[in-house]
Amino acid sequence: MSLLRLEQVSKQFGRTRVLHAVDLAIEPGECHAIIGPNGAGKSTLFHLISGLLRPDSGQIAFEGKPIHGLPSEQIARRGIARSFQISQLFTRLSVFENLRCALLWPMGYGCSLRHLLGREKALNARADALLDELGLQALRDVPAGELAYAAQRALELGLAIAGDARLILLDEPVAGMSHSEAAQALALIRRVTAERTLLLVEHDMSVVFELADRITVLARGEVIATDTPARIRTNARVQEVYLGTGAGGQSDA
Amino acid sequence: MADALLFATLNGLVTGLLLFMLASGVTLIFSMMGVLNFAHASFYMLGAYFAFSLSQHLGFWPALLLAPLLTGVLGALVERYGLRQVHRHGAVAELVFTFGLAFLIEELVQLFWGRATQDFRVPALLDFPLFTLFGQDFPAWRAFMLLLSLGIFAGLYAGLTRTRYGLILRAAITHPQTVANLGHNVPRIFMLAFGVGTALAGLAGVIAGPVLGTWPGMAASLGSLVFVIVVIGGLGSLTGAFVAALLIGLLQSWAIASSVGMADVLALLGVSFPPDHPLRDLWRLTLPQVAPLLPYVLLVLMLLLRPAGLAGNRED
Amino acid sequence: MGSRKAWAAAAALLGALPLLFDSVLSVGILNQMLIAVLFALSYNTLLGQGGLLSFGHAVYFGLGGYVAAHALRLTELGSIGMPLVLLPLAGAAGGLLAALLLGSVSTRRGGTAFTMISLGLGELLAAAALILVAFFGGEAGISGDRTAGPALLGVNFARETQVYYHAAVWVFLGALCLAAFRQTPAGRLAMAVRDNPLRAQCLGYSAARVRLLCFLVAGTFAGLAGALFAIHNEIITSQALGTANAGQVLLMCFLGGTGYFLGPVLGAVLLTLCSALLSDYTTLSTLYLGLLFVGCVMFLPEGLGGLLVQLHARWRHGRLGSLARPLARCALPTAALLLSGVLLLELAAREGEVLHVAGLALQAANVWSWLGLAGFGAVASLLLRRELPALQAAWQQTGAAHISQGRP
Amino acid sequence: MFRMPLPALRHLALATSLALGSLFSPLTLAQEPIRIAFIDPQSGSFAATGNSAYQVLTFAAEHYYNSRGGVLGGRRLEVVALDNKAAVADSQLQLRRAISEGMQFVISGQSSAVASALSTGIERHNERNPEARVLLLNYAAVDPVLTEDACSFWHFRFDAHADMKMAVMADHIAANPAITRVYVIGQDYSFGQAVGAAAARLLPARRADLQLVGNELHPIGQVKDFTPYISKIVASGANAVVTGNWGADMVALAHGIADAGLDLPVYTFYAAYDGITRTLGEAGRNRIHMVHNDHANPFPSDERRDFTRAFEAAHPELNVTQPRLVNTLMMLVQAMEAAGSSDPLQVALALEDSRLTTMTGEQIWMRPQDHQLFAPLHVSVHTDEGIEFDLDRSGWGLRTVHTTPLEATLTPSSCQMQRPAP
Repeated sequence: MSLLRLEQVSKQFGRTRVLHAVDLAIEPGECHAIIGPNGAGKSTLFHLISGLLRPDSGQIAFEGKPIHGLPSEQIARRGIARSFQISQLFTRLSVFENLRCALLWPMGYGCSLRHLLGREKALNARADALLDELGLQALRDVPAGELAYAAQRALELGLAIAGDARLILLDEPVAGMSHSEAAQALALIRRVTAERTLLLVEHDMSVVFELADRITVLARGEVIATDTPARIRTNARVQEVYLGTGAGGQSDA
Repeated sequence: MADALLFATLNGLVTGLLLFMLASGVTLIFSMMGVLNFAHASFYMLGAYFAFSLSQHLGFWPALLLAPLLTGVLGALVERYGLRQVHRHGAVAELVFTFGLAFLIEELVQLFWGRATQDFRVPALLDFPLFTLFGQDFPAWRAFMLLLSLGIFAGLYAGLTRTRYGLILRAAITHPQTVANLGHNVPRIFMLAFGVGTALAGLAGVIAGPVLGTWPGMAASLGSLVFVIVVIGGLGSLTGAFVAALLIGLLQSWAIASSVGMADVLALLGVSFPPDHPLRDLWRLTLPQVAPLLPYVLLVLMLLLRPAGLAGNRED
Repeated sequence: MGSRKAWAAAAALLGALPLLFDSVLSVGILNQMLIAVLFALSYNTLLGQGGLLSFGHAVYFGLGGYVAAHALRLTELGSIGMPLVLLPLAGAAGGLLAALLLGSVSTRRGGTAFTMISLGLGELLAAAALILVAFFGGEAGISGDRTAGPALLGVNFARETQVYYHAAVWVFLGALCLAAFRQTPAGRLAMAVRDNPLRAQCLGYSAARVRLLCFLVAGTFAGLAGALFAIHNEIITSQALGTANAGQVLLMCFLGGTGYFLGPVLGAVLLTLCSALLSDYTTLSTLYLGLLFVGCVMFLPEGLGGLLVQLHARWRHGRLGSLARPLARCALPTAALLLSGVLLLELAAREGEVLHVAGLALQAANVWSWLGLAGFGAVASLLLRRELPALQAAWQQTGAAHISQGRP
Repeated sequence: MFRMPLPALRHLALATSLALGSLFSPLTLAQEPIRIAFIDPQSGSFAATGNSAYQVLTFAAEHYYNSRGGVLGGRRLEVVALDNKAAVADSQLQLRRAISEGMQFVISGQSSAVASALSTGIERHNERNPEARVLLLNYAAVDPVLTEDACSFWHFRFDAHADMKMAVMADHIAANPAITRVYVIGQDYSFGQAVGAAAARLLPARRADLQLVGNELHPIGQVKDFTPYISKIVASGANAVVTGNWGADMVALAHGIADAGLDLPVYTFYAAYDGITRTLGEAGRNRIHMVHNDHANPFPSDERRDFTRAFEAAHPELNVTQPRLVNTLMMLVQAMEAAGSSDPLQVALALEDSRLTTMTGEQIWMRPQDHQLFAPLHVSVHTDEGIEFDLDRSGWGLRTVHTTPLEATLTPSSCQMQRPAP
């Protein structure tokens, strides 16, 4: 059974058709990348899966149960976490607080009024471990809004992987990073998502071809192909509608 | 009954259009700058007071022209030296700033003009009954208010759709970033919009001052109402504000003209209360009694049922 | 534990204050201060912690007060025998109930929508309070005798100081609870939702639920403060839930700084003192408060609390010294500018009176009085403009040093 | 306004010094002035009336007593204005200040909410602190309940309450056979509601063919445009309007009626002074009728004329708007002299059942049963003809057209007063 399955999902904004009859199946444990030119509908697809938007028609099922139409917090609780293309952080809270907030639900605290955060050793230890993992330990008490770009992206990624979500959606995790930063981030992604299923949107083709087990190509709101990286590289339709814009697909976006 | 309804409708229109003159300014400013100007009605008050003082020296008609100009200049200055400074601190600070400004303007007006209602009168030229119907005069001044507001609406509409500045304004409403990228001086456009918006409020004050009273409380009683209209109409929508302003003007007017009460409704349902029941105040309520509060009820209902407002597309 | 020491010091201060200021008036002012502090803290739970700007928070203060006043009255009439020390709980329950009823509709969305609903509900309730006489008691309000209930350990609350200590205990407990609330998962999530509701939702938290929870906490403690108000004054009228009261608490929080737990405390203390004492010197006290408010929003977005925190940080890093010189050079022109502004306003407020300042007789009818003051102010502002950049630069410099020390 | 001596010193003491707390303790020396706390709004929206009342009171104290050697064998009367911003909480605080500074008399009046708070506050204070009692002299708050169910031994009212005034108004209306249909409109709060209820009760009882054709309430200060209400008045076929409105609501209502060209008499309680008379101007001519206990045009007595002229010479921008303030002060001093002391209990006992001839030459009486003052009440009309004492320097003023003698204003009271043990 696929972990996530989209069937005939369509979405329009006014008269603009953004997604049309998209079918997609994500298998457990795989790293699945979605590529496509600007305006192909990649971000909209993520918003539909994570519940920030509702599909006009079609179905989305996670672990066999329909999730379309659920509010985003319900979807998150079922085990889908995501990152954003533009960092969405708790700007006035420290880096440590950001991560701790992300851990409250997965660790069963929810909106509790009975616990005092300072006394929850397990929670704090895990947040600190996460800090180490992200390489943000030195910036522990800096407000997230004051972080440099690369650190913000690292924290953004951290918020997505903090819980124990079974499916992680990453929206352009290395966009705007330098080569060395991107390499670090990549290693991190690989490390923390080793046991999990990953759905990725990325413009940087080197990243995509390095990480992805399978690739789906989206253009003008429609799925053109879903296949292994090797076969996508040679797919004639993909070449025609997509790779032409990316100059062989090897350059940075 | 028909006569009361006719007058209620006429009066509702006058009030509604007046409210729209204020609401249009708030909408314009909100669309451009994302600021809900709580102090907008205070500029309305300033318009009335400026016109009152000017008319004592220059006569009414020059004041009709000068007072809105003066108000607009003051508004532009407030934007330039006040709001722009606060903008950096975020939306809440901006809203709170205009809230404080409204308070401040009321205090200053009291300082300079005193606390009593001013003797601001309709100019002699228009101080006659236009027609008498069912024993009640319809003053010529009200007709003038009606015409002027319609004229302003038409002018605003034409200005926004036909002139170069209007086009830039409209573009800036929907795509402020793009307009800035095209090389337009967005801060100056903002200042201009704020000036025009407050000048409109000032004009509304000049024409309303003589009939609705020129007193330090005139802004407070109207300020929240204008806010309500802008929210009900849908934040940022001129058409929505127009419809909402007329709706509220007419609704209040009609509600006052009616004489329906809770007691009647309950009687229809066959329910009655003893006169010393704890809820006695509730079942004695009548529609005219609560008419001025209806906009707030409408606001709460609207935000619950259709949060974006009548014609709005912005969520926040 | 530094914070434990701070709480102990606060408790000691609360205990000592009425010994130092023991007249009926000073104890009365202290009492008002306590109530204002709790009210402002509850408001800042909403504004500073939850990011919810409300124009109708006085509703919960007022309703809590009314519940307490009714309990007081029923006790006086002998219908019930509620000890005074339990009344604040009744008020808190009233605030909670009202917040539950109204909050469930108003916290569905944050931002402007929330502010607008709070404004609408505030106006509605304030108007309804005058119309619905049975519960709100009309213009005369609801009054009761606080000494009527069963005495506690021989204390019958006839004396002001007894009422003060009673209020102090409750306010201390209330502040403790609100401080603790910031440390709970729910309280911390309120800050998260304030900063980024979208992200909070994608982490599995319902922003609306978190906001409601925050709102309920704020409403409960506003109700508690309202009950203390009713006990202190032995009467509550519809003014308590009016928009003026709601504006007052907003002013307190912004004055003190919404970003700090102690900010509203500072603002409440200052504002209570000002409004109690300022009106003795001038008829323009409300105008000055308005100017203070607008000035604070414009130039001190973090409030006085924020300023103090910044100063403290510079002091800790030994950088206050480099600020002293530019600060001193700005002080005189600033004082002169303020003085001329105040005198101009006072002059405008007094037709036909003579204002004696430093041997000069200023008069509203005299043009030279106006010109002289305006000129004085203009010179002061020119001087200030010359000196200000140095101060700003020094401030930035010392601040930057401080921040960079906080980072690796 | 530096109204009080040494405020700076006093408050520096409060704010900074710890030991100076004793400065607040009452001092009673033989030649110590008698300080009277005047707790009324001096700032904010209601300040105009409070300011002018304070000036009248101060002037009267100077004019009648201090310039003639003081009271009780040479003690000066000193009126201290304590700003309550028309708010209950601030009133309570100012009461505490008055108590702290040893003042024994409080004069207050604007807003029944404040009066009610002060009355209950003082009642409880006196009960708990018999050594430092305080007396409340209410010069203007007219909620009947203050001398009815909520009456207090320590509260004396020097104005006629709403029901008494409504009764006089009903007499006056009933005496005019041209009026058959009356429309009542008012602000939706205690006073407006009381006027409406009293009108509904009293008017039809006065004359069989007198009927109430409307009884409307509107939220206070919320109505932007009164025209819809005017339309209803027209539609009802009313030939007189009764309203308890005051302030901007009153002005707007009167202007609305004038603008609609209605030739109706309007019977009111608060349609003059502090700018309202000037603003009404022509719109109020022979239309606005007002019930009050003042009686100035034509001047009833030389004393009243002299006092008014002297006051207006000293305060060119003000009027003697509420001469009952002078009555209040005179009765207070008379009671002090009779008791031979400024002890509030003795003064209160002396005030009960006291009578006074006012500066207009009228007899007034303080009823002991409920501490309600009874005086002849007058109905005046807004006009510019035959006006010797105009208001707001406008040429317009109030001319007395009807007088109800003291005896006819007596109304029963439900007051069950708790009197202090002798």
